[in-house]
Amino acid sequence: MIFVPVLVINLILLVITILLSIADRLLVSYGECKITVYHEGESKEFSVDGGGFLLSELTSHGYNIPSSCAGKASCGFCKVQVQKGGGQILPTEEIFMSREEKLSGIRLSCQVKVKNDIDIFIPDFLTTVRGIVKNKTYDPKLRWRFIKDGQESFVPEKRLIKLDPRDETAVDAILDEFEGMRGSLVPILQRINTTFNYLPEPVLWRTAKRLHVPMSSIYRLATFYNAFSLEPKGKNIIKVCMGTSCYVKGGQRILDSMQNKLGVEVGGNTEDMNFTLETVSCIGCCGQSPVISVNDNIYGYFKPKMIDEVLHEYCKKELEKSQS
Amino acid sequence: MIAKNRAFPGGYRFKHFQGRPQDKLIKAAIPAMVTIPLMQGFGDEVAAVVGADDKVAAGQTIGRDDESISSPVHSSVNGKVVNIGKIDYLGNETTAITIESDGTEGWQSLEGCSAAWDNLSIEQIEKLVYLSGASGAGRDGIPTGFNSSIISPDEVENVIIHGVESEMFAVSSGLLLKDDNLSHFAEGTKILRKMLPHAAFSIALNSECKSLITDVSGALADNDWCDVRGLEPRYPADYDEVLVSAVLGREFPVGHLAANIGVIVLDIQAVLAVYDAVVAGKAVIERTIALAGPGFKENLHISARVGSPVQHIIDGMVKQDADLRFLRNSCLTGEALSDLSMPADRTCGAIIAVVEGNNREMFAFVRPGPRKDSYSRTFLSLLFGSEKITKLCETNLRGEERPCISCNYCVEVCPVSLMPHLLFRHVEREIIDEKLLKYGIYDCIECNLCTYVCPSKITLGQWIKDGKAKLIDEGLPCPQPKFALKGLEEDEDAK
Amino acid sequence: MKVIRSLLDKLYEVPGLQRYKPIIGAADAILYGTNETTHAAPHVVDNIDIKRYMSFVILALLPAVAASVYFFGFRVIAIIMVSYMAGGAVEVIFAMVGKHDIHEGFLITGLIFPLVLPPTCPLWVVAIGVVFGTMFGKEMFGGTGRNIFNPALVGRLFITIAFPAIMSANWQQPFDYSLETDATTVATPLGKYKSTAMAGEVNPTVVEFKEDEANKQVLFTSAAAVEKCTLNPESKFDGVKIYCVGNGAYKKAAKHKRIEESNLTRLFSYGDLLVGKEPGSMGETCRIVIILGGIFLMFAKVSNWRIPVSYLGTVFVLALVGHRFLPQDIAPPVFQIFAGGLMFGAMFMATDPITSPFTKAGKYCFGVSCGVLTVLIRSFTGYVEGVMFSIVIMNAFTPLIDQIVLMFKYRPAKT
Amino acid sequence: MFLKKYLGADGYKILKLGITRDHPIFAVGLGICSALAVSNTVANAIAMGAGVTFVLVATAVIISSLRSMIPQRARIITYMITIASFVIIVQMFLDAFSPTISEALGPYVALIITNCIIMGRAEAFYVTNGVRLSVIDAVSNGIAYTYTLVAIAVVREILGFGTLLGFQVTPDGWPKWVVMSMAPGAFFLLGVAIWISKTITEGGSEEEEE
Amino acid sequence: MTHAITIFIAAILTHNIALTYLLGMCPFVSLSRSTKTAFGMSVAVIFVVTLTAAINWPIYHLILVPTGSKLIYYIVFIIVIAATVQLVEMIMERFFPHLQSAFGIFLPLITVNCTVLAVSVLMVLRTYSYGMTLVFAFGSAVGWMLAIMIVAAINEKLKLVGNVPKGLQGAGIIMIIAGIIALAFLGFGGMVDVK
Repeated sequence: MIFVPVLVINLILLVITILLSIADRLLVSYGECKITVYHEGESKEFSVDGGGFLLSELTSHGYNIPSSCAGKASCGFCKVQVQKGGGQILPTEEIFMSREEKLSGIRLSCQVKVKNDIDIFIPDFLTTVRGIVKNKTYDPKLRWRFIKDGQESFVPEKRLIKLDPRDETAVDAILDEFEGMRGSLVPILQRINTTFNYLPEPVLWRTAKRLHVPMSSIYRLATFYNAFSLEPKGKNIIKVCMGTSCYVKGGQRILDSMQNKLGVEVGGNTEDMNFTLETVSCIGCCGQSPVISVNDNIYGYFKPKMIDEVLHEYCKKELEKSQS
Repeated sequence: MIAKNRAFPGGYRFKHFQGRPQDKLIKAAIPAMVTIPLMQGFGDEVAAVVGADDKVAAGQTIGRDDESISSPVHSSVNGKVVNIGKIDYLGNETTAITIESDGTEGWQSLEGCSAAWDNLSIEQIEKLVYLSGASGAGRDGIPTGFNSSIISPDEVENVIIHGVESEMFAVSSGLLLKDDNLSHFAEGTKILRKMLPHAAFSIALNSECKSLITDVSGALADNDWCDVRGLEPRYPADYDEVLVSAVLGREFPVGHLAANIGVIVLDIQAVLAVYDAVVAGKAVIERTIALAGPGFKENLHISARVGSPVQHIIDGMVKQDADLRFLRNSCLTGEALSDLSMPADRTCGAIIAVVEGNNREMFAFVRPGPRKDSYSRTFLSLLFGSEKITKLCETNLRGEERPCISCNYCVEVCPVSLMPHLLFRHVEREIIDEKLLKYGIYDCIECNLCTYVCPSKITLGQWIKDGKAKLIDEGLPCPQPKFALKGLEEDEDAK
Repeated sequence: MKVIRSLLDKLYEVPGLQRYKPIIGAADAILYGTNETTHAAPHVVDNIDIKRYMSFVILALLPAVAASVYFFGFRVIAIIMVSYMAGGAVEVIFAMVGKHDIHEGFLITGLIFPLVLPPTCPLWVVAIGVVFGTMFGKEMFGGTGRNIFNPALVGRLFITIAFPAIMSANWQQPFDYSLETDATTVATPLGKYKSTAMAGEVNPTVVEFKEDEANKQVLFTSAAAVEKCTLNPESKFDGVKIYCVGNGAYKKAAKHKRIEESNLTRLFSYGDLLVGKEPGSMGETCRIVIILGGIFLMFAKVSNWRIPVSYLGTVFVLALVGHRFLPQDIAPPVFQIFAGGLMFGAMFMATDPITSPFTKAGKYCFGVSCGVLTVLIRSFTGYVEGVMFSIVIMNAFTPLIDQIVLMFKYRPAKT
Repeated sequence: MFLKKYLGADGYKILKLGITRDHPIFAVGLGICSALAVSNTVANAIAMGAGVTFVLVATAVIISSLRSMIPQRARIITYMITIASFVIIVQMFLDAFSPTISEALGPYVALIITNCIIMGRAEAFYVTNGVRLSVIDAVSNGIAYTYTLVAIAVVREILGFGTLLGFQVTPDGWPKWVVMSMAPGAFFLLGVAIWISKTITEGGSEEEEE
Repeated sequence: MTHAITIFIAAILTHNIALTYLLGMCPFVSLSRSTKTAFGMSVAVIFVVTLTAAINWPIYHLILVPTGSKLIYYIVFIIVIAATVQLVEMIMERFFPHLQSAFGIFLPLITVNCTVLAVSVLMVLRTYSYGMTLVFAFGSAVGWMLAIMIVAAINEKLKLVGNVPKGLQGAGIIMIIAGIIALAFLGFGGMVDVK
């Protein structure tokens, strides 16, 4: 008779599953919705099936919205300006917003459900991301604030765009390799990054020219992925996580002592070019916070006193490498 | 004619403080040197029209700017300009003209003045009022055709003339309206009426001086455009914000001036100055200044030339053996005068000398305190209402700063029905957002009464002021009132 | 005096005593006042300060203390001393660790707390109660002015629940010097009423005695009730025990021919209640000085009249209505107001500005709710007294009440 | 130190941190309900602690070994069914061997299902880690939970009943602190325990910095 | 009728699910930071608790008892609760978008709230009839709301006035506040009794 309960439970599960799937069909359908995106001075329209979240729809249509918590409203990165059709701001979003942002209709795209036609404006990555990188300060409230009128806004510095002939051949080699392949921009950048240890601006201009891609989209990718850097980098890249949970558990203290130990500011390289110190908003190990990563190795439950140990380890490796 | 009292919420009655000025007026000697700031009270800084080493006469215009909203300033003595330069005056850097006096008493009268002012045209009267500097009185000035206020004379709907001595130390209206001055005041009011023909006049006087009210209403008996009323001398009854709502029952435009709704608020000295200007052609070169507070040997009023150094005015009147703090105009909102060589300008109404209470008092808090004033009724002083036992007045903090205990004294005394402790708590904890706006932080008129009564010695007034500044930093300025405002474009143009 | 002054000045300098600075500072401030002056406008400030504010509460309490010493002997002084010492120690420790001044609020907690205790309360229980109250009710929230609950009541509540046997069983009969009797242990008026009302009929219209009803009990709560009751001339009242509330009912009943004096018991008289000859907590028995003290506080603007008036008014109205319909459960109004700790609670504890709403409407709401809860707990629960429960519960509700009142007061204007 | 040898460095670290710094109740604030409700006597606390530890370990084994097969959408439901099944086993075990404790625990055994510790660990750790580490983590969390419960229960039982594991430990005249056996006592003790533990851990980390 | 009133009052005052049974503490600690979220959460809890109790009672009495599978009622209850919450969320989103934005966002958090399961389990343990179950479920949820609203308002006040020691901030002080409130609520003891 032990089977009766098993039978019953399976029956109930079945009924519930059927009910849920019927409900899924009948209830959560909003028909086709039109999303209009204004970005970098251009507007683009596309249609999606309603019911999903804005973040996923945007991502699947080629807009890279930074998000590190994958839609749980806990990182607060995926901000877009919803101009029409986003509905009321939710209490879960409010904690990430400053007052001005709330007023100007900024929303977390992971919390906006697509139920009708939506007009959104995606703020320019170049100004915002670079602005953040430039400021190099971490403030959960400020981190996505728009640059206000009158404040100093980001102006790309005019630099000499000149390519070393030696580098030119290297770049051309990479570009030749990917000749004719579509959607190969990211792999190309990866290759460049590994070759030069960073993305030198002249190289990027060359790439843009050869691939007939606007420089702005290269910049967007270059600034979006943490793996890329526009500045020269050290051989080992130390990233201190400043995501919410790491920050709460003492990320700032780690960062401070790291800065003292290495004698560099965030974003700087040590003199011997061995280390680059960076901050990162989340490396997806919130369970082990506070976390730092060196290259691809993650050090969880990190404490300031562990710094020496880790640094020595990498110094030794570098030494061995140079000796061999 | 005597309208009934209207009340405002809260407020506090300061009764019988030691050092209240007597109804006695003396004349100060002509100072050897006067410094006349080119910005005095209302309006913009004016340009000097005399140069160094020029000879000037008392009453001669030495600074004037017809373009911006301002009123001219005059030399207050006969003598010679010795210097035109910047001075640090009341926290602002201001140009000032220093004049060396030759000691003579006389003054130069304005052209076109006439005892028979009825025969003068409105333009002539306006010119006299403007040129005399009387137009710079009050917070908004007296509107004339000469850009002397943010609104034009036609737009004035109400004029409030107040003589409510609500502060513990203020110039006595009884003294200002003594003898001849009463008729001068009545004449002055009529002149103003002629200048501002569309305006209704209200005169608010201390409701406790019944005889004064009867006298004034008698002097203005047959004029139906003017009503005289008594107002309980509760502090801050003489604030524009309070007067407008208490006397007229109109809503005050928060964050703006009374003139923006067509109301001009003047004090008695301003009306007398108008009379002097039109009838006698005398510019504003003299002020009646109260010497108040326990730091003076004798508390009386002194008539001094505008621009006299404070040191000169109080010379010989001050108690020598005490550590004193000199205040300008008010104990509650006035600035402390750190430099006594600074001049007393034409907005100066009182110089107050209070004793620095930096000595300890044995068992201070258990003393019955028949001479200790308090809003709470925990001191025996409340039993002694007579003039004979006056309340002490010194700068001792009388207690330590403590956390707020929500005793609600600040709420009870607030003349604009705010909750100062609530605002303070938000500002203290850096919660600067719409909540403060909702709780009406911009309604605060900064009368500092909440700080006065607070048993926990929290400087509520200062916190609220800080809160306003922080709100503006956050991009939340004062919301515009819902009713139409006057004179705003002119104001902006002037800027 | 100069000796003390120079001694204090020297103490500040001693390096070893730096940790005890709060104590020295407190002594200094009490003895000599302050020499600080105002920094900015207003240059002159009111003479009231927290010390005087708080000392007025103590002043208002002193008659009650004197009355309790008179009625319960010098043990009261010992209890008060223990309360001050134990609670003061907690206060000092927190001040030293938190490096802040010793705040004056404790002066009140230390005095109010013993006054709401039964006179027989053991000293160690007093110490536990006051330590708990000061620590959990006040210091954990940050000290005076920052607490949510009335610390004295939290302490009293804790020991009431923790030691029910000690706290609610032994009530000492106040010394009645005219009778020269020794201290005896009896029930409080509220307790007497509750037990008598539960056991028999209350204000019956007809009293009949039947053979099978042995030990029948009847309770009259007023002279009018005695009047109304048809004392059946045929019935005998030998076996019926008749209890009366107050002198009026007693006299009326005594006059009746058929009621024997031996059957008649007066539970208490209102006069005794008012003067303090009925048992109860130490400070709350002598109602007349409490009322005077309370009025004194209201006059001095230290406490606000809104809460006591609405509190007592609500109890009165509810008891008036309730007693009409449920005399078994709800005691008569005048008795309710004068019995137990209601007067003391309404005058001295509910009015605490820190733990009661600061909005006017909130104050009324607080008072009315306290009244409702008091009548509810007194009448329908296992507890005889409900004042402290109701005040602590309403302390908890205070922030919510204030929030709701502010929400209505500052409602965005409709456009 | 032999623990370190057996568990490996990472396992030892997880075990240590789970008991000290990442304490489920103090640091993360999980599982407070049952920590409050069943800590009135030591026996109940031990039974509950053992039950929770058992469910934790069993869930850790199941979830971490099946982690690649669990569909993303049905994650929570899977956890719940898994946990609930083991809770039923615990309930049956208690019913059979100690009916008194089972009665005392009442519905709280069933509520192990919604105990945030298990759900939280499953979501945060077991789905991403292997069986070995998951089990270590489960044990460490179970131990942390149990010792906290027992510590609170010791105080509550001694003060509230004058006994320890049912044996009288206080002198005869000892007045029982009735409040300690009721809900408020639990709240106060847990509050103080959180305070103490946070002060200690914060003090500790500050020392480390220096 | 009187019985229903008794159960209702008991569930709110004398046998409050948060203050006496100490249930639903995790959201109690985390969501009592602001009255707005506390209100949204507690309204959602009231709805879900009543609804799930209403669904679970017939399932228990009409399916599980007759088939002799009482043993697995925990599993069934928890599944039903999870499914109901999901279903409610969908329905709300479709038909009441305003409600969804105010309360719906709290629904996913409720699945693991022990109040919901506890009410269903208690209804079985206490053998309530259907009507009594509804009253009990509603009353329990209202009692929980009462408790969390009080604590949330106190927390907001503490934000303005409090100066809580560092280690006690957060969960610690909420425990102390809840303890004092529970202490005071003991005053209602003996008012009504539940079997």
